[in-house]
Amino acid sequence: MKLHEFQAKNLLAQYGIIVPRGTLACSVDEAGQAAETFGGACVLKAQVHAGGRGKAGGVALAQTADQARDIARRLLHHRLVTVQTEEQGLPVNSLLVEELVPVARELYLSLTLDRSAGRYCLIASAEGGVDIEQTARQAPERVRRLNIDPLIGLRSFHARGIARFLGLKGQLGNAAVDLIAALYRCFLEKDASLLEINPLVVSEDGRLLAMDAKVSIDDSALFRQRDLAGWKDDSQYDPLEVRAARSEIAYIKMGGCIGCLVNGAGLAMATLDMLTECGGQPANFLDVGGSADQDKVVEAFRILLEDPHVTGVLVNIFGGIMRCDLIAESLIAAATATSSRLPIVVRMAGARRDEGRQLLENQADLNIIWQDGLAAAATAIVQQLSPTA
Amino acid sequence: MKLHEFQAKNLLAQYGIIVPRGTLACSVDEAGQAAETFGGACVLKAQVHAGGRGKAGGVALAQTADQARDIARRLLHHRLVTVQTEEQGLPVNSLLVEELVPVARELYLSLTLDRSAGRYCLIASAEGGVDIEQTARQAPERVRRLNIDPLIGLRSFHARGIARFLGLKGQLGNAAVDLIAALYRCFLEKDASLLEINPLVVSEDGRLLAMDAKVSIDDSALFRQRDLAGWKDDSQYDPLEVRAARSEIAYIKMGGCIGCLVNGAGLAMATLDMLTECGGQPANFLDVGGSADQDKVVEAFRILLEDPHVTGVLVNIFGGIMRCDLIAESLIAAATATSSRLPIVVRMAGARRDEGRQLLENQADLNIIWQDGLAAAATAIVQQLSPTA
Amino acid sequence: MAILIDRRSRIVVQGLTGNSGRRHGLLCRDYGSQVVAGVTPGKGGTQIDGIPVFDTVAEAVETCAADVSMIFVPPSAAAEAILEASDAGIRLAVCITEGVPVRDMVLVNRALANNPMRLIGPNCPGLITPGQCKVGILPGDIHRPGSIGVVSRSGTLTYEAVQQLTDAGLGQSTCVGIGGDPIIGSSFIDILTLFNDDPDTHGVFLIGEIGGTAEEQAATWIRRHMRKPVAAYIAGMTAPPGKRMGHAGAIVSGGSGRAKDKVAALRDSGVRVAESPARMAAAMQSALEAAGLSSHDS
Amino acid sequence: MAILIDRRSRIVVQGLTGNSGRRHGLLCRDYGSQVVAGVTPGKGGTQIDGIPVFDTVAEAVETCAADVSMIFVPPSAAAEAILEASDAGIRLAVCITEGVPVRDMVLVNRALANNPMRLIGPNCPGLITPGQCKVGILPGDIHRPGSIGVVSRSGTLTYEAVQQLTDAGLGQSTCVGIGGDPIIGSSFIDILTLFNDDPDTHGVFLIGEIGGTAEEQAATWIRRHMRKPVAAYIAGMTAPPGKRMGHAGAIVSGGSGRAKDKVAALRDSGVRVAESPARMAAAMQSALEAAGLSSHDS
Repeated sequence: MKLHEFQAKNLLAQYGIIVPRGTLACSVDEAGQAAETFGGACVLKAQVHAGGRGKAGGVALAQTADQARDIARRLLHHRLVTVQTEEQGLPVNSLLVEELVPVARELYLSLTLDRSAGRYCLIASAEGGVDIEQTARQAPERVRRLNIDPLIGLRSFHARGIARFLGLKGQLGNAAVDLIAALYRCFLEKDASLLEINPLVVSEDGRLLAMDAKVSIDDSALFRQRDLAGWKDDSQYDPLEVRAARSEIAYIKMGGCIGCLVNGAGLAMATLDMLTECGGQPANFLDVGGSADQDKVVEAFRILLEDPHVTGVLVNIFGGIMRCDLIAESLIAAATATSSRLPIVVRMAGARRDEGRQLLENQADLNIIWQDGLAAAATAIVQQLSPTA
Repeated sequence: MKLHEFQAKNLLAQYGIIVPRGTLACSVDEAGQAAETFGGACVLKAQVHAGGRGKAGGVALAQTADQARDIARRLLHHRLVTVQTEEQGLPVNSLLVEELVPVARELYLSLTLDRSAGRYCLIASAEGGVDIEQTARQAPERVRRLNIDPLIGLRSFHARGIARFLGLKGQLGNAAVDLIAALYRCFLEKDASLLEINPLVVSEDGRLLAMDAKVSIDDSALFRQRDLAGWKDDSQYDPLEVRAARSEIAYIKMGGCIGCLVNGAGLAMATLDMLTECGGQPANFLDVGGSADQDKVVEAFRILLEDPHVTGVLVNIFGGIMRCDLIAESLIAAATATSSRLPIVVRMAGARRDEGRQLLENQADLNIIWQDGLAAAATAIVQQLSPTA
Repeated sequence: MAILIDRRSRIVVQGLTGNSGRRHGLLCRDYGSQVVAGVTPGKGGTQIDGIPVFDTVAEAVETCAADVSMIFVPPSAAAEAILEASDAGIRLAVCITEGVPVRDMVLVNRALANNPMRLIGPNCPGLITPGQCKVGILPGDIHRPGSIGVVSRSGTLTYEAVQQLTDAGLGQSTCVGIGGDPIIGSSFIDILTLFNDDPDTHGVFLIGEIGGTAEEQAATWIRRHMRKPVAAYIAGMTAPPGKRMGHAGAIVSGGSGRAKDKVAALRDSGVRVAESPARMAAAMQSALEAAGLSSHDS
Repeated sequence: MAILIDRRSRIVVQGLTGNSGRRHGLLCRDYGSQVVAGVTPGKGGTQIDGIPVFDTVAEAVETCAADVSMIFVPPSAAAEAILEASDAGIRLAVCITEGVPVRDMVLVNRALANNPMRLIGPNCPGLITPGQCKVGILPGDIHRPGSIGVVSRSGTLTYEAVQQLTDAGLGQSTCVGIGGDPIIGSSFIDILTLFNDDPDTHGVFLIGEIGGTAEEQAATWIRRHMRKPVAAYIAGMTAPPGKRMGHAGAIVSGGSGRAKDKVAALRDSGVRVAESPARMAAAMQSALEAAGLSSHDS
């Protein structure tokens, strides 16, 4: 789960990390008022769940409150398209209005998981404000990675080594040691999966500030991070993804016209691959999960059909925990309930496949086409939808 | 550093462990008033730093407030001698007056260090209220020891295993799991070196209570346990030991007549052994430590002479960090300052031994006898003090 | 022979009294596995369809000589369940639970270093030695005893592969679902090592997916150490970057974890990689033939 | 040869800028040790009498190729200093600091399991290979190169023993003060193992004291493994039970840790135990003679 920049900075500030003074503005008036508290000179930052805001015009400087209002008028309640968003962009519902901090140096600092090592990992670079992966590719010696032993934790000596690598000495070095300790404490206590400060800046007046901050929380830990779970901003997600998540259905919109309903994440990915190979364009990734009951399958089907681009459906079920006959019943219920007349190619294998097939073939009034193999099913739905069909 | 029972119980109660209701009484009146709050029926427990209070009469039951007053009169401001105290006993400055709790079962639970394993260790037994070491000798299968991996900590599953070993099931089992978790948290957070509940009782009304509690805090950790450090009760220590501790001198009164002043704990023990082998009786163990300056040596010498039993002094110094000439100067200053005319046998070796000897031999007016070897020095002081000398 | 489990394995189910634990505990027993005990704190002394339930794993080990644990507990209790299994002397723990917090697994991962217990999962379908023993939620009836080892990060996609193998006459020695989480107990390499040393495994089918670099590491290991033919399929060629595809670990991020890189690494190591999920068995047959082995069980 | 340190050892002093660190750092250098660096957070870039000071041990290792650390930091910082040394790739850390909290050492002890760094101490005088290298606070001038290994929980009592050995013509290969705390990095057995394998050590003198069971464990090990004569002295025959005799670890409690039990265990293992601290060298000579070895250096 991603946090907005203003949420991330609130969190960091709770741990004693210095962030620029700022106010959240949800209207042009609020933006203007916030700018006035800084004497007019401020930066306005669109709060969306995507990077690349700067180049996309989502971060803008104002010298006066009126300029701030103009910028707010341009950004608020519009959608911002950046290199990291889908083409329709993300809605800008609020702006973070911050004081201007004259910057002497820009650095990079983050904590995340090193999957290979099975440990958390601190990443630091004296090249801040740019993409860390790019720095790692172009100048790997400028990036320091430090894996953290959970027995020992991230200690002052580690932090001192990092401060030195960043060229921070004396008071700034001490500030960096404190900041790194706070960052690690925050990371652990909040079950973060990413905590990135980019850029971490040395201001001209010699302070160390988190100028931008990106925080993601481990979805699996939200049950014990209820406060943070409440910070989720559904406006930043596709409404169908939000709806699916409520039913614990993994759904991702893909842009094509073939709706997919699969059980299992791996099989669902493989189904998309298969469809693409056959010349089809999947409308979505959809994994109903391993223990889907009828309600869940019906809801999955409804979600899939809510996508206006969907002109046909491919169902691929491998019955293991799930029984094919029950899935078939659910599909019939869903197709009936939605009055869908779209072609539905169904491929099922595993537990009670034959019973499932029987049930489906009894439904002559629904446009259900049975196929035995994965390739045949993918081919069938593509053919159904092709202009020459 | 030992805590009194009432302090230990306060601490446990802070962690949610149930203890009998009780009040500390420092006077006969307070004891009577406390008894009245329990309707007269209560137990009065002398607060001294020693076990074996029960058999020594330091724990007594009262049925009425008047009886409580009588008991308080007998105990308060007297010294209590138990099997664990020196023969002069310890002063009883306060009584813990507690409600009577009808007991169904008595158990044993403690946390301490397993030196061999280098880990903390939980010890449990269904035989409570008796000496655990005796149980361990006589019926080792009735004692369970559990070493704790600091990475993993003491977990619920450990606690459940212990509860089962103690025969605590259902609600009592759950209470035991909670209590063990609280005990471990307390142990770690307070830098305890011993945390013993003996007996841990199941009351007739089905509660799990710490009926008696013994807590020691790691002396080396008192710098970060300042609150607890303030709980130290100097009245329970020999005044000379208290005074020595203030100067970071390790001093233990032994009862004999030969005062000993040594640098280094091992050498000091060896000196006592040597003296005893030669028929002498050491008055004390005294280690001035490795970096003793003149003030410290003078203070050590004064402390040693404060013991009225001391009729002669053995000084054994191996100069390593310490220089013998400086020690000699300190000794001369100390002997002069205290106007001591007691015989002082000095043995020195190591750094600047000859210079030290020279200094001492120049002090004809002090009763200082130089000896070269450890055996010779011990023999010399014993001879000086023997009736036939 | 087989790896990890066989008909002698004695299974304790942590969480046997829960819905899934009960259901799959009994299904495993129906398959022929020796399900000797269950563990649910507070339910000790009860039983589930004749299987005794204990309060702690230690009791199940003492009383029933359990050596394998199948874990079906809520995500918040999974890490402790794994540590308990290890503490009780369990040899192999299989954690089916999905949604275990990463922080908990970082600790478990550290605790299991230099520890004799092997962990499979979490967020995995478990494993099966066809005809002998099943520990997990895999459908038993699609499997046939044979000589192909299967190792996979996925669930139903593995069943798809197994069905294809079985249909092609290729039985399985053991099939292991290692799990779809970012931190798992046993890696591809751990399981490949076991298959490499198992005389009854003649070839291995590996099912990977986007996210992480476990497949690339496996490829390196295969090049250096693997003495048996390996075929593979990697799911997620068409997955968009930055999206978590169902599994917690299935995400392409920052140019890392892409399917095409995994495919390339495996091919560089001589692994036959199926182009399509419909051709997994074919890839396995091709790998066996290239190694001069029969492409179906004798 | 010798154990642990020799003239090639390159020493970094953690806490070089403190009073004790400075004093003993320079004394070690005067003795001939290569004291190549100091570490004090915040003092990086300065120097002490020509010895460069760094902010971290890692820098001292990188810049000066330090491989041994001598730790003179306050008790509250000792555990972290030890962990830092380990993290920086130091081979041998010698922690002189007295008064390290036990809880900190429980963690350090766990962290150093399966870790290549060896720790001596804390609360120890350090070690010396006479004529080559001294790391610690031992007085150099009483030592003579030779073939007796010395291992001790004590400080000045060790000097007493060494003086006797030197006076008796018995030089020392290496003398190691392992420290007087309840939890220490290297045990008697660790050091005895090294002496056992060191061709230049012909016999070992062991100095124990009351508290714990390290001497009893050493006795068992000696009986099973030691190929060289061992003599010993145990301090505290007359120590009263329940009293902490100066060292944090020197306490007889609950019938455990008594000197007489330690003496008996060592004697049962064939160790010559000196009756009196005045006869430590004599016991060593007797042990050497019983083993058919010369009772003084050639």
